Amino acid sequence: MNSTATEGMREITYREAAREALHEALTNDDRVFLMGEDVGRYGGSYAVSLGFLDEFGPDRIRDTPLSESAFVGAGIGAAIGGMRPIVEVMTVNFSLLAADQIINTAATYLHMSGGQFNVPLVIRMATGGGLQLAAQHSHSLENLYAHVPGLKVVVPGTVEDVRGMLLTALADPDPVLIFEHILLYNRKGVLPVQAGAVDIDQARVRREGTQVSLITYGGSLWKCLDAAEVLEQQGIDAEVLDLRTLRPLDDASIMATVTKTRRVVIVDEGWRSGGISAEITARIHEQAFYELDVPVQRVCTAEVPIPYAKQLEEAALPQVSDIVAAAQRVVNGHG
Amino acid sequence: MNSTATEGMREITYREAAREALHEALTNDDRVFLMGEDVGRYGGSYAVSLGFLDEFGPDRIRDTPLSESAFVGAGIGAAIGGMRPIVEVMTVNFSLLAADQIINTAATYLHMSGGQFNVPLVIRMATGGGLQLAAQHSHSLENLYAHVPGLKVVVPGTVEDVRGMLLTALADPDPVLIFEHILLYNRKGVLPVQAGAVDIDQARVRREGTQVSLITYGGSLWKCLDAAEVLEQQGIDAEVLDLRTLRPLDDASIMATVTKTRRVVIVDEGWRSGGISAEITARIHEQAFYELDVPVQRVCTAEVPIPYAKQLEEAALPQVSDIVAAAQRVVNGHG
Amino acid sequence: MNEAPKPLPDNVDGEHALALFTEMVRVRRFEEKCAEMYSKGAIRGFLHLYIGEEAVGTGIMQSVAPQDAVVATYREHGHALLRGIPMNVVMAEMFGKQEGCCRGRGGSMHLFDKDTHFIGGNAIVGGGMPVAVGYALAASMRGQDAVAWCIFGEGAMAEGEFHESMNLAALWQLPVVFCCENNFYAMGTALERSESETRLVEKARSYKVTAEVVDGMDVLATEAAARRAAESTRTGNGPYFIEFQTYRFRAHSMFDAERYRCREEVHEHELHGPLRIFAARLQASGLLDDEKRAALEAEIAAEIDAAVAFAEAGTPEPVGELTRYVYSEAHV
Amino acid sequence: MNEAPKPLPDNVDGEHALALFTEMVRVRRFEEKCAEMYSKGAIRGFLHLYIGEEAVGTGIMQSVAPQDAVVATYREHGHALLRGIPMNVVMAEMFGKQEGCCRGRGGSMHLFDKDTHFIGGNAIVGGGMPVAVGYALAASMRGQDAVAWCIFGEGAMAEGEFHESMNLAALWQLPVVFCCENNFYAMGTALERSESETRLVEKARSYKVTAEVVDGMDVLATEAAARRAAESTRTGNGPYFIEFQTYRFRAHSMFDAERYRCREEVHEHELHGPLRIFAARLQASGLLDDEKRAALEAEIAAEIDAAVAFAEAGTPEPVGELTRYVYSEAHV
Ligand SMILES: Cc1ncc(C[n+]2csc(CCOP(=O)(O)OP(=O)(O)O)c2C)c(N)n1
Ligand SMILES: Cc1ncc(C[n+]2csc(CCOP(=O)(O)OP(=O)(O)O)c2C)c(N)n1
Ligand SMILES: [Mg+2]
Ligand SMILES: [Mg+2]
Repeated sequence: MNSTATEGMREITYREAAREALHEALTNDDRVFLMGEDVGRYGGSYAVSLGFLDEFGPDRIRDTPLSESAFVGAGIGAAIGGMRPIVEVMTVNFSLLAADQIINTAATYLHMSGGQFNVPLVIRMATGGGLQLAAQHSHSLENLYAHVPGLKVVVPGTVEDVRGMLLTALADPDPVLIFEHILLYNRKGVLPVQAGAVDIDQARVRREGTQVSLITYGGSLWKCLDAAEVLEQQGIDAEVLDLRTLRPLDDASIMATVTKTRRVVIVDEGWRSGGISAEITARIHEQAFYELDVPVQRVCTAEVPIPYAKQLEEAALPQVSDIVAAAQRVVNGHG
Repeated sequence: MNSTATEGMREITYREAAREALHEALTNDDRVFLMGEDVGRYGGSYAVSLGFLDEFGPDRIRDTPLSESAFVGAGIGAAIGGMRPIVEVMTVNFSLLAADQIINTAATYLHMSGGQFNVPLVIRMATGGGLQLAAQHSHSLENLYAHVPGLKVVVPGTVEDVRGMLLTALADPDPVLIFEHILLYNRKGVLPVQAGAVDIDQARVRREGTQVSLITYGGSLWKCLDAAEVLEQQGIDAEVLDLRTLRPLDDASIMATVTKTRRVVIVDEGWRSGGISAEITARIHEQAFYELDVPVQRVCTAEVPIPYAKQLEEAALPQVSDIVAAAQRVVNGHG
Repeated sequence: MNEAPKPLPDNVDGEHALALFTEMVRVRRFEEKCAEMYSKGAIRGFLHLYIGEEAVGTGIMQSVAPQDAVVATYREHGHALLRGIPMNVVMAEMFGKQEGCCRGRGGSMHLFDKDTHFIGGNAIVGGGMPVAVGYALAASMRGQDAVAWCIFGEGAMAEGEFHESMNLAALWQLPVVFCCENNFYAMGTALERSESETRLVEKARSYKVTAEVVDGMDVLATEAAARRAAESTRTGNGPYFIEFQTYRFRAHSMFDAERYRCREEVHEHELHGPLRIFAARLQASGLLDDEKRAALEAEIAAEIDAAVAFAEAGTPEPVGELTRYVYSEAHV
Repeated sequence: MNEAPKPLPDNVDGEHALALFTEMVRVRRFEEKCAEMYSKGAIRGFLHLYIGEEAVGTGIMQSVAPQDAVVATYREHGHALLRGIPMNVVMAEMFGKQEGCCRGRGGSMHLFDKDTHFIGGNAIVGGGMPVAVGYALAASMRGQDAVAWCIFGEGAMAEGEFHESMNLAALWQLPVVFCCENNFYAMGTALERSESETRLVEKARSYKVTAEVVDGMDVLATEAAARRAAESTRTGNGPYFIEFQTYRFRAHSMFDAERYRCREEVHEHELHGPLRIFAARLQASGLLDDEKRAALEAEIAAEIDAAVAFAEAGTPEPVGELTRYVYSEAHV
C-alpha cells in the first residue's frame, strides 16, 4: 500500500489509472464508448479523458449537452442495443437529474422483462467533499443507489481498483455504478505493471491488525490508514477493511474482521442517518451479535448540506482525528 | 385503534381524513394551494381532492402538466415567495424525476443561504406496494429522502395522523415530505370529532406489550397489529411502535420500547439493504447495546423490483406471517 | 357520419387494406377481452386500453422492419400484438403467468420481447424516450439499418425527458421516429391545460426535427406517415416526429371515473372511430361485407379465446423464483 | 475595431450612461480581484468569473424593481453586486466568513440575499428555473407586481428543467423573464455541439413565449431589451425570453485549461468587449475622459480594497455553529 515503486510495479496517480483503464477498454472493444458532459474537447472535468477525443474520435468520445436524464437513459438504450457504454456524470449531485433512468429503468429492465433485457451499462461519477465546493457539489450519495436492487455499486479507493474495476464493470452484464472520490484523483499509488481487471465481489484487508477493525471505502480509506498509523503509535493495532463494493456487500469479509478484532469502527463519508454504515452496523449486529463486546462506532459526515467555509467543511467530514477517537473509544470498551 | 365509533369519535377512511385536512388547510389559509398532476378535474389519482376544483377554483387546485421537476421546483419558489404550497406527486417512483429539486434545492436552500431562505413546502406522495402495479409503481423509496438532512419525512399510518400531519407539515417552516401508503386510502379508522394538528416529533405505541417490540410505520403498521393479534393467541405479548416520522427519528421512544421488551422486530416495506430499518437497528445497537439478549430482526421487502404477479408480489412484500415468524424467533432467543 | 363513406383510393391494395382492418379489429377485441378479464379479476394492477387508437399502432407497425426496435408505454398491448408478439404470451403475461412474455413479472404495463426488439412497456411517462435514443445510437454506431420507434402520449411531451431526448436525437442525427399518440388527454388533463403551445409539431421543429401531424383515426394516413418517416430516417436524415391525432374511447385506466369529459364528447369521437370509418370505406370499395366481417371476427374471437385458455392454463411462477432476474444469471 | 466609435444616441441621458459604465467597471474589477484572491488561496472551491459578460447583468438590473426576485447561477457575483448586495458581504462570503451574506456556508456559487430577493446562486445547471417559476406563481397568486428574473447560460437550455419551466410559465402566464446569457460555451461545449437548433429564440417561441435576441456586449441594447421584457411581463403578458449574445473572456472556472477554444477567438471578442466599446462611445460623446476614468477607477478600487479588508478581518464561523440552518430555528 505504500507508494514506492518496487520491481514489477509502477507509480501512478488515481486519475492516470482511471485513464489507462478507459484507454484499454476503448482500445480492446469496439463496443465501448465514453459519453458525458465535457469528456471530449474539455478533456473531462477531472481531466481523466484528456486527449481521448483526438485518439478515438467524436463518435466514441461523445460530448453531450447538459441533459443528464437523456444521456444516462441513452446509455441504457445503447447497452440494450449491443454497445458497452461508459457514461460519465460529472458529480454525484447531478446524477439526481438522472435518478429516474437509473432507478426506474436501468435497475428494473432485466426483472420486468423476465430476464430478457439486461443492461450492461457503466456509469462513472465523482463523489465526495473536501474541495470546498459546498452543498451542491460535495455530497456522497452512493448509498442512495446502494439501496436499489438491480444495480451494483463499486467504490474504488486504490489505483489498482480504479483501473481494474472499470474493466470488470464493463464485463458485467448488469448496470454498475462507479464512484470516484474527488480527492483521490491526484493521489499516487503503485500498480503491477501487468494490471488488469479485478474482482468486485470481495472486500479487502488493506492493513492487518488485531485490536480494532476500521471498515471503510473510497476516499475514507486513506484517512483510515492514516488513523491506523496514529493508533499504532498509541499501541493500538488496527485492521483496515476496504469494502470496495457497496452493493452487494461482502458479508463474509466483514464478519471475518469483526470476529478477529471484536471491535469495529465504520467510516463513511455519507450522512450518518440511513447511510451505508447503518447497513453494515445492522449486518454486524445480526450476523456477529455474540462477537462484539462493545457496540460498533460510526464515523460519518455530519447531517448538514456540506458548507463552503474550510473549517466548517472539515468539521462536517470525517477526519483522521475522529477515526482515532472512535477507535480509542471501542478499544477502551465504551462504545 | 379499533374502528368502532365511540362517543366524540367518528369513523372515517384514510382518504377522507387526508381530504378533510386538505379542505381545512385550504379553507383557513389563503396561502395554501394544491398543485400536481390531475389533482383538479380528475379529482386526484387516489380521489383525495375530488370536488376541490369546484370549491376552491383552478388557481388553488392547480392541475399541472407532466413535469415533476418543474412543479416540485415551483413549489419551492412559491414557498419562498410567501405561499404554502402542497405539491402532490402521484407515486413515489415519479418523485425521482424531481429528486434534484428536492435534494439539491429544497433541502439545501436554508443552509446555503446562511439561514435566510427557509422553504415551507409540503410534498405528498403515494408509496408502497400491494396492488400489483409492478416495478415502476410499487416501491417504498421514503428512505432515500430520510437520508437527506434539511428534509423532514413523515409517514402517517392512521386516520388521525394523515389528517393531523398535513396541518403540522404546513405549519412547519421547512420542507416536509408526506408518504401515504396506497393500501391505506380505503382503510377506516376512528377520529376525534375535534381532530386537529398532531405532533410529528414522536413515535407512538399503538399497542402495549411486554415481550417483543414490533417497530414499524405506514402501511406495515396494520400488518404489525394483525401480527400482534396472532402472537397473542400464541401467548406472546407484542408491543407495536409506530415511528410516524422517519426523519428525524424519535430515538427516545425507540429505546423505551427496546428497554421494556428487550426483543425487537423492525418491519419496513423498503428494500432491506440500506433501508430505514438498518438505521433503526444501528441506533438500537449503539444506544441500547446492553439491553438486548438477541439481535434485532428486520422484516423488509425482498431485494427485487416488485413483480406484477400476485404470488410474487406477496412473496416480495412483508406479510403478517413473516412478522409473526420473526417475533417468534426473537422471543425464542435465536435472533 | 352524414357523408357517404369514400371508397379507398385506387393505389391501395385491397388485400392489404383488409389486413390492416383485421389487425385493428384484432387489437380492439383483445382489449375488450382484457377489460372483461379485468372485471373478473384475472387481470389486476393498472390496465390501460388502446380502444379508439388502433389506427395509430397499426399504421406505424407497417413500416417497422424486423431489425427495428419499438419502445412503447403502459398503453402498449396493441403495439405488442401488432409488432408480432404472440397473443398467447401477451395474455399470459397479464394473467401473471410463467408463460407470459415476462414470466408474469411485468404485467400489462411492462410487456417486453427480445425477438422483436420490443423494449417495453414503460410505465414512467417519458421514461422510454432516452432509451429509444440510445438504441438508435447503438444502431448507428454499429452501422445497422435499425430504426428506434418511440411511442408516447401527448402528455409525455411536457416532461423534460422529451426535450432532452429530441435534442440528443437531432443533434446526433439518430434514426428515431418519435410517434406522439395525441389522444388529447393525459389522464384527466386536456392538452390545452398541459401545453402552452398545442401545435405539437412546433415543438419538434424547434429542435430542427422534421415533423408532421396526421389524422390518427385514418389507418391509411397513419401508415403513409410512418412510411415517410421510415424512409427519411433510414436514409440518414435524422429523427422524425409524427403527431397522430386520435382519441381514447375508454377511461384512462380501470380506476378512472372520467369526470373530466362528457359522454357526448366521447360519443362524437366514437362515431368517427378508426374501425367504423375504415369498415365503411372497405364496404364502399366492395372489399368487406357482413359475411366477410363475421368470418374475420370469428377467427379473431377464436384466437382470443385460445389466448385466454392458454393464459388460464398457465403456471404461476413459483415463489421460489422471486429473486431471479434481479441480476443476470451468467455473464454475456 | 476599425470603425470610429459611435456617439451615444440623443435620447440617452449622459449621467445614466456613465452610471451604467461605472457599474460594469465595478463588476469587472471585482472579478479581477476575486481571481487574485483565488490565486492567493483566500477564495477556494469553484470560482466562475463574469468577465466579458458585464453588459448583460448591468442591462438587466436596470429594470429589476425592488419587489422583484432574481434567480441566478454559480456565475453570479456580478448579478449580486448589480442587484445591490453590498460588496463587503459578497467578498466576505467568498472568504468563507461569518460576515458573508450566507455566513460562509454558500461561497462563490451560492450567494443569497433576503433584502433584495436574491434567491441564489444555484450550482445545479437549470436548477433555478423551476424556483423562479414558483416565485412568479406566488407573486401572481398574491396579486403582487413582482417579476422573477431567471438568469442562466445557454448550456442550461438543454436541460429538461428549461423545457418544463418554460411550459409552466407560459401555460400559467406567469411574470418570469428568462434571461439566457449565451456566451456560446457550456464549459468546453460549444453551442452547436449542445443544441440542434442554435437559434435559441425558436425554442422559447415553441412555448408561445415572446422572445428576442440582443447584442449582449452593448449595455444600451441589453438595458432596452430588459425594459421591454419588464413592461410586457408587468402588464400581464406572461413570460418573456431574451437571448443575450455575449462571451466569456476567462476560463469557465479556475480549473479550466481552455483546450476547447483558441486564444485568437478569445482575443477577437475581447476587442469588442462591453467595457471597451462603451468607453469609446462615452468618449465619443464627450462624457468620459482619462481623468474621469481614473477617478472612477480609483473610487472602485477603494471600494474593492475595503471589501477585501472587510473580508480579511471577518470571523470564521465557529465550528460549533456547523449544524445551524439545517432546519429553521423558530417556526415562522
Ligand atoms: C413520470 C410519471 N408521472 C406520472 C405518471 C402517471 N400517469 C400515468 S399515465 C399518465 C398520463 C399520460 O398521458 P399521455 O402521455 O397523453 O398518454 P395516454 O395515457 O393518453 O396514452 C399519467 C399522468 C407516470 N406514470 N409517470
Ligand atoms: C446539472 C448539472 N450538470 C452539470 C454541471 C457542471 N457544469 C457547471 S457549469 C456547466 C456549464 C454550463 O454552461 P452554461 O449554462 O452555458 O453557463 P455558463 O457557465 O456558460 O455561464 C456545467 C456543465 C452542473 N453544475 N449541474
Ligand atoms: Mg394522452
Ligand atoms: Mg454558456
